[in-house]
Amino acid sequence: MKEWARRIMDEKVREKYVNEVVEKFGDRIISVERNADNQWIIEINREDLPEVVGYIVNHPEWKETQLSTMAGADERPLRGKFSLIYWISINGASGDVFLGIKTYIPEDDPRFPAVTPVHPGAHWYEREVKDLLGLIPEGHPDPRRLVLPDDWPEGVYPLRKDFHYTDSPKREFTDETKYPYREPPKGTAVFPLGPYHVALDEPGHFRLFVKGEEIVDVDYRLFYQHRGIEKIGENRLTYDQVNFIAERICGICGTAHALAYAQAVEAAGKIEVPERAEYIRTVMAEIERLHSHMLNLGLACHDIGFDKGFMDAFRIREHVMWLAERLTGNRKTYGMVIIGGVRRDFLEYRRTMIEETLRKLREEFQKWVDQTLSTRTFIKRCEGVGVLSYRDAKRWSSVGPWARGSGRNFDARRDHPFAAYKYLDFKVPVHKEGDVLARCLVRAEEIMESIWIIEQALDEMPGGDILAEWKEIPPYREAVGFTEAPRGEDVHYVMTGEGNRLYRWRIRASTYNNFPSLPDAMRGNTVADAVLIIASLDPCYSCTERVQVVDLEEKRARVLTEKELIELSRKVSRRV
Amino acid sequence: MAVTLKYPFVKLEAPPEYRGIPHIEPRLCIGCGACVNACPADALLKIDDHSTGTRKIVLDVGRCIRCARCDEACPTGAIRMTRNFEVATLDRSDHVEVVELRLHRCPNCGNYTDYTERALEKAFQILPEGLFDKEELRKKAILCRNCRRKLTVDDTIEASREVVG
Amino acid sequence: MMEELFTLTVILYLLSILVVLPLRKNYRASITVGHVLTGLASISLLAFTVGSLPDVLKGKAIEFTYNLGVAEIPFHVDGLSLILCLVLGSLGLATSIYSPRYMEFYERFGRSWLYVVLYSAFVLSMILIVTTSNFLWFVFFWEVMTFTSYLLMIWENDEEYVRKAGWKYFVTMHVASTLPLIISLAMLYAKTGSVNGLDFDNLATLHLGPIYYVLFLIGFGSKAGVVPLHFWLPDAHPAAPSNVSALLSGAMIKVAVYGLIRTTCFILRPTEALGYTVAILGTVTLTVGTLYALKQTDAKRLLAYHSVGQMGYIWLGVGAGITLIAKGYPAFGAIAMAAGLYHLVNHAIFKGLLFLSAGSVLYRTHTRDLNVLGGLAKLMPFTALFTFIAAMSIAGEPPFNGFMSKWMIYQGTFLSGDGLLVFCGIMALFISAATLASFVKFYTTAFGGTPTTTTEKAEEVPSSMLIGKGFLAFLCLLFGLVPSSIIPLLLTPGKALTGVDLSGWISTKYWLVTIRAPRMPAGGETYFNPWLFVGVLGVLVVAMLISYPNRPKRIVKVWTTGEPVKAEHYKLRAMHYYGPFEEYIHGLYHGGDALSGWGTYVCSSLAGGYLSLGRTLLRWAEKVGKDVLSTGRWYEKNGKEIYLDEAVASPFVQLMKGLGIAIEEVSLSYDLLLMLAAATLGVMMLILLGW
Amino acid sequence: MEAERIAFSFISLCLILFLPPLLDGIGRKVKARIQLRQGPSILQTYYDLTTFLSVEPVYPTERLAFRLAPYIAFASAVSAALVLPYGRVIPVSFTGDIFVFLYVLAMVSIAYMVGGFSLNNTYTNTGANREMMMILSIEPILGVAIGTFALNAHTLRIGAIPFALTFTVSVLLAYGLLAYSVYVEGGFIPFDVAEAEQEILEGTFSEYSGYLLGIFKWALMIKRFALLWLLSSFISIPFVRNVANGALILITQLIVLLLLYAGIAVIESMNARLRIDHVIRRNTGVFLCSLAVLLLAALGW
Repeated sequence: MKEWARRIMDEKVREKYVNEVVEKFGDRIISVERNADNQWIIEINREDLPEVVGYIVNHPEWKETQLSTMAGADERPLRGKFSLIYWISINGASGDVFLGIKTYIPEDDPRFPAVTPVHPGAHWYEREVKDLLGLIPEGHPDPRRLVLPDDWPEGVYPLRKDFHYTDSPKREFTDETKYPYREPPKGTAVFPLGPYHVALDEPGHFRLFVKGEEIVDVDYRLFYQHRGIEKIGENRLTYDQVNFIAERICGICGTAHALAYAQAVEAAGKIEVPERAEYIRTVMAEIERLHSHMLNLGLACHDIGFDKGFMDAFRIREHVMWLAERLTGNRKTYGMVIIGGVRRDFLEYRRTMIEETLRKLREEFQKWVDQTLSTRTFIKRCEGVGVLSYRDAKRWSSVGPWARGSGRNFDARRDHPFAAYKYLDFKVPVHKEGDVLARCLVRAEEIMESIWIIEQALDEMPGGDILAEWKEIPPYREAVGFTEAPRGEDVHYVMTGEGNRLYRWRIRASTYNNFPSLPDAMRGNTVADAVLIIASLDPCYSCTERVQVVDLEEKRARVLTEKELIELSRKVSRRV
Repeated sequence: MAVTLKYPFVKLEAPPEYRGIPHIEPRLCIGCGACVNACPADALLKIDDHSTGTRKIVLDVGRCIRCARCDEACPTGAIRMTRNFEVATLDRSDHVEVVELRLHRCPNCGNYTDYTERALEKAFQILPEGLFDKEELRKKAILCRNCRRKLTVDDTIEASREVVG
Repeated sequence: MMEELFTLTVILYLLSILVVLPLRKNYRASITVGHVLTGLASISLLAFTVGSLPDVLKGKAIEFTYNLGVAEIPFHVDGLSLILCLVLGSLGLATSIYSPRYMEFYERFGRSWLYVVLYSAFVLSMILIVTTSNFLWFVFFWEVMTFTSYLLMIWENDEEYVRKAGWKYFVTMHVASTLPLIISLAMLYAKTGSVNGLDFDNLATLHLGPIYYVLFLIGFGSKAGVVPLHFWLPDAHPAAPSNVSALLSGAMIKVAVYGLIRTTCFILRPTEALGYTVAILGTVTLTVGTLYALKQTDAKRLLAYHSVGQMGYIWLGVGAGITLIAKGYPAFGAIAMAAGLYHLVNHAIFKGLLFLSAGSVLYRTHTRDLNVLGGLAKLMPFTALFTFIAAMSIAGEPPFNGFMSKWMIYQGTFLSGDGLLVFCGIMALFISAATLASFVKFYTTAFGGTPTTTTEKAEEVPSSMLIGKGFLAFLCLLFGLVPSSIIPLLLTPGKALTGVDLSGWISTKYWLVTIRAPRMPAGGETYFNPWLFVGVLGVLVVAMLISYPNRPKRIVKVWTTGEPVKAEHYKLRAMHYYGPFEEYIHGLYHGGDALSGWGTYVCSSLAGGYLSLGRTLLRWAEKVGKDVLSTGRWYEKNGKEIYLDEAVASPFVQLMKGLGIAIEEVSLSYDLLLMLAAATLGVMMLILLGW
Repeated sequence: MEAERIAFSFISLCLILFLPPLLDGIGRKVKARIQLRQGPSILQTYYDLTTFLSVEPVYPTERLAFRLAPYIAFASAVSAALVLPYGRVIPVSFTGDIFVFLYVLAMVSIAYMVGGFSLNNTYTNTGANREMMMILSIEPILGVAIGTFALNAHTLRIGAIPFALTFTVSVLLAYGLLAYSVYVEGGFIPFDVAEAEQEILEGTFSEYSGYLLGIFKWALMIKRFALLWLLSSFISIPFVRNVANGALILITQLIVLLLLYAGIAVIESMNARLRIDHVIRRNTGVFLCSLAVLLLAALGW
């Protein structure tokens, strides 16, 4: 293990953090339990939530600390209570710790004090809990519906255990059920962006309130494509099967999600993964980063009409796709990662293949960067556009290149070394400007780093087994798994259950933490830049919008509002 | 020079590692249903009909996610990932493959068992030599569970008689 | 023969004044009767214009004198005067048809008869200004025009901003316009020593110093709203009732141009310096005025700023003409000057039309704010059509009249072979794009899109108002499509000045206009044929329409990219049009603001002094008599002692009497101002006659 | 003579109507090649156009301004192109004056704007708004170019200027200005802000469909053609001004035109779209510099 990794993963360092929290809130802490190597769960009363979470997240010394994920669970079958757990990660090369602040909420009084006022980063989490579990965050600034479709009836909470995953409540789409968008500020016009818009690769609605071309304020509506993955994962898939749906949460960061899930289960089930498997996982993750970043850079060019850059980026990206295909048998959904290891080994000839491709990649990409950065019009469009201040990035707990472009210096690969990263050396590029150009540069530099990481991994890759046998996973153990997806940290929270099934599975894609900060980045820019800014966030809608049981067919039915089609699609969804 | 191709007019070869759509080789399939259990997407179904004594293994490529779990699970290598990726069609039924096998019938009571004849044969094939008395085993194994139990009980009674008598 | 027609006009106007006095109690009746008479007067004026065309085109002028017994008013009607008569006739006719229904909008103010009196006096004074050939009378009528226009302007005197605007106008006019004229008048009077000596042809024989150029430039420039003396105009013109605004913007400021040409070219000699000054002033004016107009969201204020801008075009044309004449290209100079006058006529027509349209909108929706207007094209189709014609004309799109004049101005500047003038031309070209921008905004915000909550109840205006506008719209097309109908008349002043024969330089068949410039290579003549153009365009449009018939079977909602958006939120507000551009040139606006800020500062400080003067005058006036009525009498009584020229005084006193009655009627809110006005008049006459 | 006139007029009409899609196709092909793509067939634009023209439009409003805009745009584009010299012939000479040409051409933009503003739709409005600002910012530069020509050739007649020009520094610079303003007016990348697809869904076009859209796009192509034909005539005629044979002149004009399109395609693919405020800033800068050109011309250099 490398020196830097040893320093971060040092027991004493970790203890320090936990102890400080315990000392600060002494008797108000009900229990402290270490549920995994780097994860502690601290149980408190719901009244103390804002204070405790706020204290840790806004701690003056722990600079890059942030709210990683938050999961609500319906634990009534177990304890007759709902539970909430806020997972906070300590970042910034200071120590590898995840703190889970857990609290229970009685069934008869499903309310809790909102954390959002002290830390906006909790904004979406708490709205989502309200939608899916009916737990009311009190004092939340924006209690509008977030996840459920507009015509979903009140009082039906899909993630409660008494809601079967095939249920589909009666819904009709009327004017009353329209989404309560904010009224435009005085003297502004509305510039709706999406859900059907050429420059948005996936549906999402951004309501720009504009003065002429200038964006004054932004309102948004997402979650057009909920696929009920969590519900399905909890109800009808086995641990192993979940891996494959996890991989399909997102079209781009498949490995990241599969890996996060696998690591979560491994942490919960205390499964040791063979070292070679860890290396292979690392290589896969980096390959994914390569093609994802190139895709994003290409799209950025496309959105400002610079098609040469767009086409070249995709041409170069094709090498990576081809590589992925040769290594795993598929361009995107690799089917590589599985609980306990990986499914395919790297044989020698593939190894040389990788090395050749990387060589080509490096020089061609370097050419691309030079060409693009020497295009004055490109720079003109990107420089000083869509600035996200460090403060905002921190406020909203933003992650990934989006946050690193604004000077936030953290990266799950370095701060919570998973897979084989602890054995490797790499830099984490950070830019302070916070504009689109900064993000592009971060991505470009990360591509170079990834190439370097893969090369190291190939050199140092040990021999041996690639899959660990595992028999039984003890029920009702909680853990989070985390990876640095191309777009930032992916966190999967699992609570194991009986009968080879999960009890609760909470997916947090990186975009989920980035989206809420988008309005801050957009304000004051012009309509022309809106699309570019969205692209520079590199949004992954489908990752973000996985929750709740609504089939795509059904969504379409809602839009068309045709009864029979709804009926038909209900049948379809039953068949699933 | 252009790197793109005039695709539909030029043939594209997928690499050897490619996971295309799966295909069941009916001659090899023994209808054990291991693939059906492994499939995360319910692309494979096992449909038994005890009245006619048939078992259908149904593969719907339309639901397949190309994870190749079936490939790993199959004991006889009957189901394999091909390198074919062009699945576009006007008729969904083109996506469905059905393998129909006969269920084993108990020579004694005449009921159908819940495993196929081929599965039985396979079981005999992979049996290591010289462990058991083949004939004896075969006599027993071809019976259905109930008959086998009955036979065992009868034999015991027979034996005890001999002991008593 | 022609004199009679002219006299008839005058009489009809005076008649309208007298007729309404007995009808003073009945609002509608009085206005209708009054305007019937003014309408007839305008018709007879037009008849006079048309009738005297043949002689004038031959270069002859119509001369006649009114002997009022107490005094003689000499008249001299040449081409220049006739152009203005045409303008006044047609505009007067349009407004006379338009006003009766429109004035219902102001019924709450009453005083209908006073309105008619002022209206007639106003128009009549302008007619007399452009026809009289005596400088004394010229100045006298000038002051009457200023005065009556002021009273009309502050018609809505219960509005604070109206009173302010009126005050600004009044003070500025007297300080910057009347004063220079009075001074020059005084100096000329001192030179000649007799009223008859002030006849134009007599003055033309004198050798007058450059000081007169300056005085006239200031005097007429401020009236014409030329930068930097324009600051009063955008406040003043919108304040008046729309039909009056039409006259103010359409006619009154043109009279200033008339004055400029008449004095500087006919009395004085056209010089290069003068020409450049006028041209550059024009360029500055058209730039500043129009770029300011670009920012406006108040319909009438926008139009007023454009009046400033378009005056710039006229001055540019005239200035180029003067320059070229002075530089020794008489023929081409005449053409350039004709271009300026052409734009004068056109601007009078389409700006009048635009103000009448703005009035119609105001009449139906009770607002002038373009931000809240919308979708009127559906509800007021004819108004929309006429407005569109006017907008395209002022934006200078072929085949409307505005294009023809602008085109000729471009010829006059670009082909002048003079770098400076070419630069002016370039600015003119640029600004005509700005004009287009501003009127695309004006039209689309008011008439485009779907009706808003403000406009949904609006309906088409009464037919009489439509006829008034239709007449002007027709003229827009006529002068655009048949340039030959007006160009010969426009060329006469230039001819009269230079006395060259223009054949071969400019030729106008019925519709074809061909222009030749000095040093032009063979086969380089520029020409334009509106009819052929319209023909080609029409044929193509019709052909396409036939091959692709265009009739909506079903109307779908506009595309909101999938999520519902309310219609009123889904439109660009008028204030946000061209945001980036205005943002970019805001430095220029900054300068302009500073300029007009300075202007208003000077104006207000003057106003302060003026006010105190007024107070003293008022006290003094009260001492001698309760109101202006007695002030008038006072003049009569003491006339002899101060050698007051009866001839001058009597019409003046008539007016005073009228005002006396007026003051009784007019609410107290501004009778101080009235008093001041009257008093100033008095003082001026005293100064002038004490000489 | 008359026969030649008619022949040339006919040819030029065909060129005006049917050449632009081909030129567009060539542009697309060149771009594709630069991006190492196969790219569409050179005739692709024809296919697109025919598809558009064969489809019944969907109307978002029955407003006349909206419905007639495409026809006006088309008609004015064609009639503007008709006053340009083809060989030694001007097909329909309702004017010889370059200003009239520009104003008639501007009517295409006006149709575009009126069409866009006649709706309650911020996309079309923004498109129209940008189009207007483009015109505002480019007009002065065009003015300087023309002014320089006028000072040099003492005429404004399109047919006569190239023949009468004496080549001085200022004239050569004026050529640059003309080319620049033609490029901007044509709305090529990076100046395609008014029809920016990814930003505002092609502005005004976002509400047009079927053959209305087809006619509009066609009109726009013809507008570009007219602009570039003006440029190519200005470039080519001075070289062949002494050639009597009209056909030869026409061919030179065509060749220059093709070269221009190819060159433009190259510039286009090397640039990202500018923002409207960038465009205004850049154009103003160019204008201020161009005043120097005017000065030179005034001094007779």
